[in-house]
Amino acid sequence: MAVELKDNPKLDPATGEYRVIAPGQSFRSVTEKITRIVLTPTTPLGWFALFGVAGAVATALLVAVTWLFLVGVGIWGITQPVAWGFAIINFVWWIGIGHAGTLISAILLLFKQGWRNSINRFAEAMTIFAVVCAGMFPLIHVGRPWLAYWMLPVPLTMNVWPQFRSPLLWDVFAVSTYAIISVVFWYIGMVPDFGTMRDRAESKLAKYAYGLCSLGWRGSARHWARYETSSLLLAGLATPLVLSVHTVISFDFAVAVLPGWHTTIFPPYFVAGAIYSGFAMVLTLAIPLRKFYHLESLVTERHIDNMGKVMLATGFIVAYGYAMEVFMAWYSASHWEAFMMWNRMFGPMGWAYWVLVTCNLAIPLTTLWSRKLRTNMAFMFLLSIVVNTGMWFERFVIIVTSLYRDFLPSSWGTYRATKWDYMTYVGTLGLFTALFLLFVRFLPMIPMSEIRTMLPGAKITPKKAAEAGD
Amino acid sequence: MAQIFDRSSNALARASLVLTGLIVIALGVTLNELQRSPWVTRQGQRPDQPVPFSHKHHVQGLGVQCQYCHVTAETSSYAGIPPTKTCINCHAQIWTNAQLLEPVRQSWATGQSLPWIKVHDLPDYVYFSHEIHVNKGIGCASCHGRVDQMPLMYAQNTLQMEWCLDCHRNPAKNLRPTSEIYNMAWEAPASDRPVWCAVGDEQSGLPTAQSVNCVTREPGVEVASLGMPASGVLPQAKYEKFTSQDELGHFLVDHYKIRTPNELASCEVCHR
Amino acid sequence: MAPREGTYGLLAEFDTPGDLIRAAQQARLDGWRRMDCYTPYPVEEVAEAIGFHRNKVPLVTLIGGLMGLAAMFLLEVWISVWAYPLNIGGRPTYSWPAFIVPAYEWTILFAGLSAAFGMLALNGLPALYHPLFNAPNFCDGATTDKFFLCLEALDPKFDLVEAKKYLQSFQPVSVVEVEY
Amino acid sequence: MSEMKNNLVGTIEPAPMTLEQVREKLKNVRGKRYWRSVDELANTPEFQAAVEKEFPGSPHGWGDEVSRRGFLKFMGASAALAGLAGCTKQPDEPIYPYIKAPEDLILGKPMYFATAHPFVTGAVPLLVKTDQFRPIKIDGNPEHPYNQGSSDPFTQATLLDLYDPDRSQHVTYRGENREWAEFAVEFRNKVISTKDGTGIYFLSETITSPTLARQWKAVQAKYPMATLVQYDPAIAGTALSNGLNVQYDLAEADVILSLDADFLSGAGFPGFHQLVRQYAERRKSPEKLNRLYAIESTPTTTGLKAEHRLGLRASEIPAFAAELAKAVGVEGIEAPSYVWTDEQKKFLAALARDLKAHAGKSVVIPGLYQDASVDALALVINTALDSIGKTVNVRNGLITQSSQIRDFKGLLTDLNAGKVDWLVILNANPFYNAPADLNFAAAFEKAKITAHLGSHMDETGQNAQWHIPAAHFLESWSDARAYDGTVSIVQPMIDPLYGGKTAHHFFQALLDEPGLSPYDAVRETWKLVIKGDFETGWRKTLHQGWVEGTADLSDITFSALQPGVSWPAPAPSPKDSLEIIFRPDPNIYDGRWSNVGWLQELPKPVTNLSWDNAALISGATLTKYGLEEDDIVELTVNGRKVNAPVIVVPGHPDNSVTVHLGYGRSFAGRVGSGAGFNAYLIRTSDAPFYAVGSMKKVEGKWGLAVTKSHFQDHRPKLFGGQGNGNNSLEADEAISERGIIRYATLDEYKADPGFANEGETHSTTDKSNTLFPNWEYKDNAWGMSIDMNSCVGCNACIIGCYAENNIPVVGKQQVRIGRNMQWLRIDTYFEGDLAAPRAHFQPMACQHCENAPCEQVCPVGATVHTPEGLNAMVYNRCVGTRYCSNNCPYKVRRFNFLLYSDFETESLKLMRNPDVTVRSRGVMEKCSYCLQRISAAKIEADKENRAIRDGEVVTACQQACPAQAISFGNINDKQSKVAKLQADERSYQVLADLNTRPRTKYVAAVVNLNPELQAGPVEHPAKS
Repeated sequence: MAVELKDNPKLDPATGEYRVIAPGQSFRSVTEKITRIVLTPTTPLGWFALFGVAGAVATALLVAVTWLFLVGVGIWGITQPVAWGFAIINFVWWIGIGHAGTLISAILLLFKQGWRNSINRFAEAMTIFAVVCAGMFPLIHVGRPWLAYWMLPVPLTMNVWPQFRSPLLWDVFAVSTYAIISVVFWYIGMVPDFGTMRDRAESKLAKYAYGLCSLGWRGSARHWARYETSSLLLAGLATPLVLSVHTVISFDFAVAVLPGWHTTIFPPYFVAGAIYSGFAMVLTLAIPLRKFYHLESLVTERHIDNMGKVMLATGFIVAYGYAMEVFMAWYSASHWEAFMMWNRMFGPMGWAYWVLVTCNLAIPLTTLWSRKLRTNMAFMFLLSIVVNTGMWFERFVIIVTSLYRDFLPSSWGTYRATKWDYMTYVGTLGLFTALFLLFVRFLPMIPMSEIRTMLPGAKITPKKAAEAGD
Repeated sequence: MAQIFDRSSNALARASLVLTGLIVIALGVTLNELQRSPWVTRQGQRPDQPVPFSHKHHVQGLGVQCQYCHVTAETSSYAGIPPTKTCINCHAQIWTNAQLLEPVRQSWATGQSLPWIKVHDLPDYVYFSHEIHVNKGIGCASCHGRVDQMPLMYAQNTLQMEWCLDCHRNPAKNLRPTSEIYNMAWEAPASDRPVWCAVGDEQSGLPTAQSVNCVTREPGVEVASLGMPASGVLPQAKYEKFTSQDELGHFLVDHYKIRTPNELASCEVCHR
Repeated sequence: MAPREGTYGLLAEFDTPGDLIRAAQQARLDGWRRMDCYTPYPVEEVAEAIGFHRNKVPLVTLIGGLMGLAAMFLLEVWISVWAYPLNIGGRPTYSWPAFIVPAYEWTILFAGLSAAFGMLALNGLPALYHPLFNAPNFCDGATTDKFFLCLEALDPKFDLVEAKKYLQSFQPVSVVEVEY
Repeated sequence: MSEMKNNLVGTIEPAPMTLEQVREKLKNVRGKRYWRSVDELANTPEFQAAVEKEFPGSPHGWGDEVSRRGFLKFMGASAALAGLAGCTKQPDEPIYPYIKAPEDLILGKPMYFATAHPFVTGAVPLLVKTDQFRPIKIDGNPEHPYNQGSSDPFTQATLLDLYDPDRSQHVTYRGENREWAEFAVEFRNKVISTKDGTGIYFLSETITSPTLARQWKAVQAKYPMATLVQYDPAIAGTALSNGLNVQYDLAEADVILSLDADFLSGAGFPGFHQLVRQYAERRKSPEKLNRLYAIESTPTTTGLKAEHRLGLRASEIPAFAAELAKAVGVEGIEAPSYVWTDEQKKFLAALARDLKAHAGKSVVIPGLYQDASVDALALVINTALDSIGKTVNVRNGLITQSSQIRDFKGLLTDLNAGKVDWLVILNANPFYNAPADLNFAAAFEKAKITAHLGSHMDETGQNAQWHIPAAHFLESWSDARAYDGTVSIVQPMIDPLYGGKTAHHFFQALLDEPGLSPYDAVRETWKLVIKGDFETGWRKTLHQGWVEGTADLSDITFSALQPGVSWPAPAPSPKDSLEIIFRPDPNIYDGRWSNVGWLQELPKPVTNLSWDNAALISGATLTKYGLEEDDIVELTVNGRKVNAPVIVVPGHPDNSVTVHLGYGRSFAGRVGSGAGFNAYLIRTSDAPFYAVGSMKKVEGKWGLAVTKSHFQDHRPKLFGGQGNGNNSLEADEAISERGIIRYATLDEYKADPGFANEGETHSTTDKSNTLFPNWEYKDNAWGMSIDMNSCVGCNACIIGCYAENNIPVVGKQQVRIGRNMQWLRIDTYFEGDLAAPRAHFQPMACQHCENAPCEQVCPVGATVHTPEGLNAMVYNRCVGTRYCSNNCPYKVRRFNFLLYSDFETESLKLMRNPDVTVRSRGVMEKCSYCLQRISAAKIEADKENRAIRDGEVVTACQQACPAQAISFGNINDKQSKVAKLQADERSYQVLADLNTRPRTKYVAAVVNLNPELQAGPVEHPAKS
């Protein structure tokens, strides 16, 4: 530590912590740095290359979904008794990922965690794109997707309405609300920056485009005041919302009678898991980004470090969840539970359980203690991938290994995914990446107005203020 | 350079916001109307039939009874489309060489069915039974309209689920004495058009028509019962007078043993 | 509204938020009311300096939230109890515990939308055209690193010459006249 | 569903085309136009091919079929989406009225006609439901004394056989279409020219029709040299085919011994319907329990139902029978010397004691597929036990006495000697199923002219010069004898779909009035028998379904029954030699039904194998040969080889392999061709039932479709297991842990009659201990009761359900991944050591839970409860989230993952039950308690303003069940049969502790063990 202090300018001598923003940044330099990425007329080749790949993969999704609509969900591996497969796994996984964005932008805002400012914009973007990917699945996984609108309370000539006792219907409302609020929050957050872009843009088109988006923002003090209240309120609303969304999704399982689903620990355990995987995904995105666009001064080791800490914490909550399931299997003295747990660990699909234990607990919860590793970019990047994998398998274990051996041994079966399952899943990854690339190309990926508040220039020396007082 | 947008843009911006809202609403309204429109339901449309058969002429003009052609209405779920023979019965004698009837004679000669187009066409997953409706006091006209006034056949009603439910949830408003089922001109009772009904002693196990008797003229010295042969008429004392569909409807619901709205609106009643 | 003519106000430019706040506070002490400050990021003290303390956004949000709650819960009850009561797995038609979740979601949805759009409406946005954008130095600075104080012509105390002098007294970077 | 409106015609030759090209074609069209052009496109062969390539189909029969119909699934989607665009706007639908309406036809109301299913082991009297004169449901004739309304899988499935789209449709000569008349004339003239019929040979299936027999006699009289050979691979060489007809009356039998007799598992055993009914009747109440012993060479439902079962290799059974005869005190019996294990000795002793103890009230039933000595020994034992005339009657044969194998060999000799001018094959398929050693194909070449009458252009039809399509029994007049001798008139329900002919036509063609129709011929026959005015009597006969006074077959005395005569039982084959046992398939019998999708897809009893046959072996044998399940082995019987997949069957004797006949067809049709392997290839005329052979592993896996997982229980004690891998994991769970199967021994039952519900808390849930008050069901409350003691797991109910509810066949590939659509399945659990298990059969369909978990989770309310407590599934509301299935503890819901229902094949449309929606793709379905039948009854009752009577509503499964194990009715009516049964203290609900409150209750079994043989600890009813 002491050693670091001497030779490491990145550390803040006052706290010994990494700095949130590297020294020597001014309002203008920050603004330049961020706007240049977007306003530069020349797009880096790397961007095109990556976008090409992502686009191609996204097309696979298009093909898979077209075929799905034409032939039916039978092209997937789902069967009796495992009637839910990849589609729902991916749905839960993506929604989970989305949560970190909202958490960073909303909850950390409420907790006045200044360091969040540099990462919350693209964390939110990530949320939205994740929700896009997630929201797709409930629609396409139904047997007759062209009738999915029956899940909305609209007056039809049938006089029949949705059935509000079904957790799936709760999902419809939770996820749609989540999507809408996230987009609004994201956009409102960008309005002042659109103003900046408008004023910095050279090309007429850009001026118009950003001008329209900025709604004519001019930074009036009164506007700022209302703006701040509104952001706080949105944050205050988004927080219970984000908690409720994964809670509701956990209800899909917790409300069912199935052993392995029917458990009260799901809500907290799902939410924690969501944040866990979400932060992992933020890292997956942030680490290459800061490198590629030379944003090390704005997205510093401090951010990576903190996110590592959050992951450590949520990781332990998840661990607690797993532990509780095992404990309850024994303590409840319910044969259903006991068998479910045995089957999960040692049944024909036990391997999946051990994959998730390795990826979610064994690796991260042992390594994340060390700050050296937490601030080692390469390691954290790999770790984030590992955790995302682990969290995907968590959902696989919950859904598949609970379903394939349930109450009546006579109806036990198995599950094998088809190429269409994989295409659909990988396809969403492509879609996500493509959307994200578009975002970094055309929108300010770091909230300038918020960064400014953290610059030394923003300090108002009390002395001067006092003078003004009299 | 300064200003990017012209003065008018503020007004424009606000206007466009309002407009968007309006468009969304308009869209909703349109769709809602569309799903009930004749374009979807075929309500009131007269498809081209092989023969321009006129119910008006046959029923009103010649007084042919419904059952003469639709034989199984009372005994089966399916009311029955008359075989060519039914046409020929008369048209072997009259209009024997009318051009209009050529297809009928063709059919009779060749043994090829007349390809009528269904006017009242329910989806295949809907199981409608004429017999139970007809036996429980729903008149032909209640669903098919004044067929006796239709030169060319068309659907009077939408036949959409909401329309069915409308009655299944409150049958009283459409019930009529079983004796009046085929009476196209039947109108709900009113103070100037009362109906008298009486209930027989033995009700259960008897077909509805025999357990309840209704007449449209004061039952007294000379009774004109439309329901049953005069012999079956019950003592005058037992008759109750009704002057509104509501009263009559509820009386009939009770004595025709119509199932409760809850039962009638249950899914399995029509879908299997 | 018919486009106004003439002077909108005087715009003074400062380099630091501190200077702006001092100026603003002073101006308010001196009885100026129709004025506004422009900063590239939220500076609470500025709003206070010009005496803007409370706003209606929270109220709007509350109303919105309550509307959402009521709307959804009533819809659910109407549908399940009145519109088409069905025996769903032996559960009572009025299964209120199940109805809570969608109602909860709509509370947040409506509240959130009110918070966002209420704020914009109260701010009178969108306002793509604004006289201030005529000021040559405004666009470059106001959204980047400059801090502005604007005395508006509508203020009864406003007199072009006086006001200009008055603003000069705060040693701003510049003072410019803004046309409508 | 709107897809139902779509018709596509014809199947076109596929030509290559990639999906890219398809997309290319569709590039510039959008919205409704897009879907329309998809339709058009879907008609093009290229497209079909493309879909076929993309679609995950199987390499086998129906799998290909499904993928061939892939483009139809496409259609499904497109049509549905087009429908969406127009808010389910319907296209114009035409109505085609009659020209002259038939008498007494009420459109929309079914009509019922009595007839009979002529079957080689005895006809099954039927009452057939027709809609507009289309047969749509086959059931037993409830009036008939023999089967009293019950039926069996074969009989039920003959309906699909009638509408099989692959039936041959033209008279052909060397492949060209001809007319029947041409053949008839040529045939007749030729025969006349022979004067005495020299060189005229008939090879026929077993003749069971008295009229046909009469006609043949007439032919013989006219042409003495004409020869008739009967050959039925399934019964050739059995006592049955030798004309011996011993009948058993189980109603009075306290102790029953089956010597390899599989009399409980299907119509393959003569008298099945009656035997099951009598057996099951005695199982209904513990007071009059009978006791069943089974000694069998391959596990069957009979053996698994038995109180005590002894698995012996087929060749050991005659010797064991001899030992038994000695043990019960028959003099002069010589048993071949053989080393019996202590267990076997113990069994023998106890068995003999028990039989003697119940002399006069016991039955010994010999197996159809055993050595002749077993039949004789059984008779001797029955005589010794003084059962003859009481529980055993020896009667005249059902069928003309002949030794089919001997006759068939004779035919081959004549063929090879070139004596055969005309070989006319009547409904037989020797090319496929003749004994392998006789080399029929070669001999066949030597016949000058060959003609084949058959329902399909099968292996024989391919080779015969003439092929004449055969009429289905529902298409033609005939008559047939039931097991008890009663003659039923086989009357047609429908005109021959493809102008089919019957054997009657052939024989009649040679007689004086060649034109005489089978109808007249049949009347001829019975003119003499029917008393009184013939027309009245005839009408009565047709109406009731049988000819009065034909029941009593005079008893005959079997001279050989004198005690003291010795019966040489052959010596068993060496213990370590491998025996191969041949049995007709429980589903498709000798192969005649291999193109019937229902039977192919039906999981076979005991093995739960569908779409294939396999080499059934014991676990020990599997290990001995170092095999794994689904491995392919080469079976060899003196030089002849066939490759077969292996599968382990609990309780199978070691060193013994069972193979089922009837598979490996090459010209069965779209369903049957290519399924399974042809066991006839190693079956020889001298050893038709079992032979010594060898087995060796060959490369590859077969890919069997088994509908039930079977794992061994290797769990350590800690996790509730036995540790040893001897038990079935499923059974250990179901019986000892989960209380899904509950039963007791007679003693336990006497000690604690309420054993089935001990510790049960929820079965009587009241308002006090549930969050939500229970819903009230005032008027009718439908419920079902299933007697686990009676159910013999014969599968009749499943096929009945298929026919009643328009259930689609999905194909092997889909079954393999667990997507079979049967609404009703029979769960089989093997309890205890898998080497000698006790099995439990549990019919499992929707339980119609009052607190249905499925309903609560459906987001669109597509599955709801009706006021009468049915768990209704509203197909047209279903969007297909499949959540209900996930949340169903019984996993009885079935999902249309693809467009399974065939909306294309015209002949199948004729078969559908018009009262049940044909489900389309993306829709959940399940047992509805035959809602359509309930509705019909309700309408009738409401018209008469009365309550529905008990027994007025009968579900399809209940109707088919030969054991009468299923009861259905209104549980609110305390007098109803079902209410009484549900009130029985042995009645329990499966998974009652979930408080789903199922409407279906099971009556726990009680087994009547022989105290001497209380082998192994018998599991006690489970704690829940």
